[in-house]
Amino acid sequence: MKEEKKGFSVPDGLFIRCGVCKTILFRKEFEKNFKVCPHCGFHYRLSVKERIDLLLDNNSFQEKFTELRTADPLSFRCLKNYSELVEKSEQKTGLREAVVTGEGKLGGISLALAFFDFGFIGGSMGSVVGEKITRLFELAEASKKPILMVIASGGARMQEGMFSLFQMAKTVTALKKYQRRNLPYVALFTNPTTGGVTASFASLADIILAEPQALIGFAGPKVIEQTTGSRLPKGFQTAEFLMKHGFVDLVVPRSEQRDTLIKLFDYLIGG
Amino acid sequence: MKEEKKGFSVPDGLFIRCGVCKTILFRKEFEKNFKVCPHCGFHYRLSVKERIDLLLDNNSFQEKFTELRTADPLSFRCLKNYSELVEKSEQKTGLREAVVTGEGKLGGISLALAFFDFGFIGGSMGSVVGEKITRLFELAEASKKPILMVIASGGARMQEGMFSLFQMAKTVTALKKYQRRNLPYVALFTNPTTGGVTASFASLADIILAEPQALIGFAGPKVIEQTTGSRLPKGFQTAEFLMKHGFVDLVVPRSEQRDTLIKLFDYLIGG
Amino acid sequence: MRKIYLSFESKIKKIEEEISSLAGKSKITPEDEKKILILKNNLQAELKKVYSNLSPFQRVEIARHPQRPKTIDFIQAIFSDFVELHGDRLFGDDPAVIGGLATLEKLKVMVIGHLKGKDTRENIERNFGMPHPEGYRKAQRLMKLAARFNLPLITFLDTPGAYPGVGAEERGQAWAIAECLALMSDLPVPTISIGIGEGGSGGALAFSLTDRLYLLENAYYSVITPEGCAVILWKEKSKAPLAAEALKLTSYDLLELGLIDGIISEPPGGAHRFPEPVYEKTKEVLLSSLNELLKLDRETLITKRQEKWRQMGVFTEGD
Amino acid sequence: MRKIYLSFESKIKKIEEEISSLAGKSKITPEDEKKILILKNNLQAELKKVYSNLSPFQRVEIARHPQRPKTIDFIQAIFSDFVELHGDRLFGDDPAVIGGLATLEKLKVMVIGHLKGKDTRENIERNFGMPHPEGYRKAQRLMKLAARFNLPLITFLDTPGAYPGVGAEERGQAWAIAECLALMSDLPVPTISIGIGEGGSGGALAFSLTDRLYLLENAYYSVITPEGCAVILWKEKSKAPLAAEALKLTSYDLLELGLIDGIISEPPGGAHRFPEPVYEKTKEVLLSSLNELLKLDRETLITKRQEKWRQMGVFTEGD
Ligand SMILES: [Zn+2]
Ligand SMILES: [Zn+2]
Repeated sequence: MKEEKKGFSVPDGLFIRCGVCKTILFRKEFEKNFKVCPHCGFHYRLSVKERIDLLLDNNSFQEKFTELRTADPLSFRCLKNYSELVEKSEQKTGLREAVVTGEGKLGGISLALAFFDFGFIGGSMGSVVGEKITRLFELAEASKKPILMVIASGGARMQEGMFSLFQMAKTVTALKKYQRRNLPYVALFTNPTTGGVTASFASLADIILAEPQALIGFAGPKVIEQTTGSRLPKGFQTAEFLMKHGFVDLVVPRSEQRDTLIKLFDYLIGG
Repeated sequence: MKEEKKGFSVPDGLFIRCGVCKTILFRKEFEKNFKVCPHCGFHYRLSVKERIDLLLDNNSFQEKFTELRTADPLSFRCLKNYSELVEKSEQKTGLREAVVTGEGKLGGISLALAFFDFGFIGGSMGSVVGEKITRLFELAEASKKPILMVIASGGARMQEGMFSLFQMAKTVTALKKYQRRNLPYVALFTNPTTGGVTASFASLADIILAEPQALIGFAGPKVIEQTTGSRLPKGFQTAEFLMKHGFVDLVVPRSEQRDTLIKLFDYLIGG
Repeated sequence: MRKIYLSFESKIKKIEEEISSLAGKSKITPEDEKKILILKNNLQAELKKVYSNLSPFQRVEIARHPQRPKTIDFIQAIFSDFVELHGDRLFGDDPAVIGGLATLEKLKVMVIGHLKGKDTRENIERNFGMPHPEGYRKAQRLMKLAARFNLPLITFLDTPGAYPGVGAEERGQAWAIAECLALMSDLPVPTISIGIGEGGSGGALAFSLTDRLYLLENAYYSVITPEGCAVILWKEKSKAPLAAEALKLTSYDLLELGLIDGIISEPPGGAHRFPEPVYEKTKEVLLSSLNELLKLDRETLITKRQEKWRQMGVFTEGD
Repeated sequence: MRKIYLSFESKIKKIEEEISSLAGKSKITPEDEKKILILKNNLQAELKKVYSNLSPFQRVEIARHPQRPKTIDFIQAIFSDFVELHGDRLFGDDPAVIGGLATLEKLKVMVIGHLKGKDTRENIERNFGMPHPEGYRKAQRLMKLAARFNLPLITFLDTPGAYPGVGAEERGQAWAIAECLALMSDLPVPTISIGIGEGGSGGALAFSLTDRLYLLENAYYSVITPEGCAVILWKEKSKAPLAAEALKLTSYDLLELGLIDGIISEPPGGAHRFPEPVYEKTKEVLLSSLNELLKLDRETLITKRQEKWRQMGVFTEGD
């Protein structure tokens, strides 16, 4: 998102300027507000750590499957080698892969959890992401835990070729086994949620919430514009658009996400 | 259909004139051709007897549930009383209700069968039609027979009020029990198939065939024109239109219906 | 909001206007107070008189009253913690159908209903409560969620009918309704419908293949609109009152015919004038029905529902 | 139909044209016959030479060859009594996906595949084999029928990808694909996919979560088109051959990586030049696979499929 980049164009000062509405904001206030512009409501990107702070009960999160490491099964070569890219992403995000999985509590309810970080190679799904999501479904199935996933992904990870594409099949297979137990799975789509992750386990959640204005879709808007040769309608592929078209249950601003999720899980496990 | 009425405007001569393409036809040839205009392909209405002759193995049909008789549960009064209307329809069609149900064979395959006659109060579904369809589902479920229904109906029968509407719920309930056994049910939609019959057991068939140009829909075209205040697109609600929109598997002319049905049932019971 | 009066409420209108003109005076004399008291008594008597002698078509008019409480009002009055869920995951989110998770006392349930608007603007947005196929498919999705998560299903009926339009036909209105029926016929949770206003044919039926079906006293439920029936049978829309009579579409007729399970009574003056007691009674009915239904095991529940609908219809047997 | 030659087939083109010019003469001398024989030998040698040294991108070009046999050709050549079934019962009948009942020797099966056109007109009608959501939903309906009536499922993959368009997004392309995957993961019948041409990412994957996945020798299967990959990584579409190399998208690469179950070989010259032997081999593969799979009971079948897909992926474990 162009706007977002602009929003972070004064990265170290006391103030920042919202890239969307151009309002000058106190950095502290902005961060206390979970990076939502208090003026225009634009939801800026959060790190996994910020997500956990926003949503979960204090200190309840325990990461799992940290032992999984990315390999380079195709020995993928382009301008930059895949292994270098992974290394750089690790340094940038402080994470080891594009998804952090684990267990934690939300309003006292024990959940299996996945948080994507778009900063790690576009939140893309390669073998490790697929394996982590699969293990999470298996863990949740075995321990009868509801699942919450916070999605942010550009799709399958090119650099692992067909291994990445097949993670879609693998994760859905695990999901289907999980869902047979009638255990609830809620997904929160954040900006952006597109490609192979959307076209597999993410969109099969029982309830789909989305952040305001988040980009959601299968194909990215650029690809669509190039293919169809026409400009996209206004608001196309936003969370609000997706809700209107029947694919999102609710668009929930950050300030209400925790409460809404607690309510939802309460319904889905208490029936 | 206006055209059809025109087609029968020379009812007793050696020749008739096709109301659609205006061609003069030998009556005998027209009837040998199962009332399909050899020139324009328009499918004129068939009686139940003609349908049976067209589709089933010779002399294989045995009617069932003939003991059911229409009551007049609302003592429905308008210009013409309901019971008089039923009597007149009986005389006109030689049938006792708008649907004839029974058992028979098609290419040697034993089937449970229902044939609607639009000439009997517009093929409408009142208590007797609902009961017959329900019993047919039950008979087919008990004897593990596939089902074929040839539909022609304007919908629920007004003169039995909510009893008629609730036949939709009743027949679907029976159908659902039948379908749980994974027994096949094929429907052939003929002109017209609309209203409550379409919105219940008819459209839940595993495979839906339709006759060329047959009118198929929920609401009738007049109602839609009146409600929306705009003219309907060309070809709207024809079998071909429905197929294009995903609701009909195949449009099959009369000359191919028997063969297609034999093939279909062969697949659905032989797998 | 200005009160809207029906054709047969002219005397009621007069009394109510007299009361408000007196009560609205800057200085109310004891004389005025006395008058108001008398007028209020008159009003009560008149409401009782009119509302205990309603013709079927008058009930239809009440069922259609623009100020009659809507599904959303029932949801807000009866339930807590409503979480609306949107969309059919196929094509759209039909504003003519509302659905979501709700709590009835301590019971967690799924609620689905037709939703009319409260004014013209809202009605246009909500298509006057006439669903498109995506409304029925949203309902199906919520029904499946209810089944998966063991939530009883409560539906509110209030629609002139499924929308008869080009898009609705193109997207399979008949199929959408039929699939609702198929799903409800063996949904493994208790299911209850409440007809609160208009019960327009297949469009209402799609939500009412349930264990229990109740109608508010002045709700109607009919295979066809009285107007549509009048045009077909008498060739005149103005014969709608005759048609309403013939169709036996009032709650009393339907109860007598064994087609519904009970009537939720309205105070004289109707639910649009006095909604609170109606909400209360509806809530009682829901709670007591759910109480009964929750005692049944899943299989018995479904079998009983299927038997209930199996026996619908009147005919004679034997030559 | 005039033969279309690929960029690396110029020498082949020359020989073939010489042959046909000689063979087309009104009077063919013994001298001509001798020449033709020699040319035919040269052609064989040249085909073998070119087709045994194909680069990954050249295989992509073959997979996209306009005259390569399409799903419909495989259906007509391999099966009998095909009955096409149309529609998703929701929105439309996508011409980019074909499906129906078919007979393989004596086995009754359900067949589904992407369908490209044979010429520009057909390709426009069939959207170049790029499905909209309704194509995937039609497939889902047919898969459910296959499950209900115990018909093994055979899918043919041949798509540049799911269509990236406004309508496709509005109607939930991602959801349609995901639901195909969910359905196939535990479909209670044997399932086999054959990649016959292009295997374009998620659009192809939607039909290939099966018990057995084979690729024709010159089919490809890739997470992204080489062109798309080139633009992202090298900022130049012309680097597609490099991307094709890096992506490991050929049948040989995929077999070596353990991602597919086998290769159906094509004669030198490719399936577009010699389709018959390819049909034959495909039929053999289908029959022998089905034979194996039909021996398994339903539960084992599903478990094995789930295990197969469970182990996809390469990573290291432990710090
Ligand atoms: Zn702002
Ligand atoms: Zn003609």
